[in-house]
Amino acid sequence: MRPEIKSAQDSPARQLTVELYGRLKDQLGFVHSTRQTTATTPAQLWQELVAERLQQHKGLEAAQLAPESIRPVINDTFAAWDDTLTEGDRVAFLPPSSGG
Amino acid sequence: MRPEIKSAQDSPARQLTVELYGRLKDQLGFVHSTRQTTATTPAQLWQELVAERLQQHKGLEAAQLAPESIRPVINDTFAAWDDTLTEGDRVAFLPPSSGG
Amino acid sequence: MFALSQQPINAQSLRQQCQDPQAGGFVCFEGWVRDHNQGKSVTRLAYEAYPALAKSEGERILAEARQRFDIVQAVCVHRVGMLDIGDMAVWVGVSAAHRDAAFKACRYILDEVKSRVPIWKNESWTDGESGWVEQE
Amino acid sequence: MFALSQQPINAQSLRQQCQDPQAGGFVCFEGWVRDHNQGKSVTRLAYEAYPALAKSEGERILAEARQRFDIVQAVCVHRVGMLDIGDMAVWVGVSAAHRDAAFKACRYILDEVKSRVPIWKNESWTDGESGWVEQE
Repeated sequence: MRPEIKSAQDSPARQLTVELYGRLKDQLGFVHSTRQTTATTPAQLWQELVAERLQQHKGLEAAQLAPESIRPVINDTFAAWDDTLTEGDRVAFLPPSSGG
Repeated sequence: MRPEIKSAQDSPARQLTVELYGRLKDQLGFVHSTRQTTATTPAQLWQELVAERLQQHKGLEAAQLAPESIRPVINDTFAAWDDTLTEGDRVAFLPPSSGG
Repeated sequence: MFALSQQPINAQSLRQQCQDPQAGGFVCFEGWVRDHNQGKSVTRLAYEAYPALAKSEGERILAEARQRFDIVQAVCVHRVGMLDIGDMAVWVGVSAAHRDAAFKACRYILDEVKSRVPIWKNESWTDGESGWVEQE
Repeated sequence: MFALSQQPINAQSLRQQCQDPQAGGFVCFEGWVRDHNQGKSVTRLAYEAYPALAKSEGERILAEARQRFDIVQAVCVHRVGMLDIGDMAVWVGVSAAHRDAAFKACRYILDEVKSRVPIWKNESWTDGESGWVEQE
């Protein structure tokens, strides 16, 4: 029997919590959600969220959701776009700060 | 009869009030005084005050009383060293500010 | 000390946290809600934060300021929730032996807090609309 | 408004003079009496002023600041008489639509007041001596 080797593509779905802040809540249409996803990195997860939203809302432009100015956070810690997501992670996406 | 022409030198003595501030009070040994003087400018008056003081206090050096950092004031207005003094003027000498 | 506050900011008590017999200069900045911004007439605004990260990032900025400048105390509090015109949105206070360090550190903290601490401003305008505002 | 004060400076009431719905930023500087200066241990100090000229020169500096920087209000009060360690010697407050002008104007006013307004500091030291102190 060959050992089971999983690629990101055929990894099973994991359950994650997604939180949005500032304008991203309006743009993606939710604040907080628990979802099943096969995404293994914040980059993949973001791509998935944006793709779903663009399909529903033809008026929205992909440029408004470009990841350049957005920072991913995993479990209250700033993360990199290619960090690994694991079951139960709380993933947040933050637009540029506008405090002060 | 020739009209009487007066030079600064033979002008009659006038009565002035002299006020000192900050370290100049310690250095010249007074705060406020009314005096008769033939000085016709703040420069001449300062020279006179310094000369008197240096004669009394051999320890004092003229350099400590150099006019470079001192500002003359006539009747509550910043003045130039060669402005003209007239009877009854209140003349003040100010060392560099050290507020704040 | 960096903190978020749901309540109006008490500048007097924060100022006291900066007092020290070695301090000869104290600089503070207060950000107030203006009645206009970027050409729009503002009626009120709301600040939302990511609290856990705001706190850690704010403390990191204060530590940087203490490293870079010769200061005695540094404190920053940012308001969250609904604010009216004239309300204080942010307070930064720095005490130091000399004024130059106090001015520079206060400015550094303010600029870094505005750009790095995860807090977002939502303005309400006189036309009845509201929206998220990006940095000017 | 520039003023000399024989009484302790009331920062709260001066701050209120700077408030304005158009102002989004407020910077203030407070100068406090330190327990040491230029290597000497200080017990208290006295400020002496030439009141008429201090007032006019102070107002001139505030007018210059209003011309050079885009500010809303600018206020400065300098204490005179005997002060103890920790007492406030000078207060400068500036409000503006934007923070950059408020910081720059506050610093400008402070620096000019220190160098131009006729006020002199006499320090008392722990060795029992006292003396007039020139600018650092």
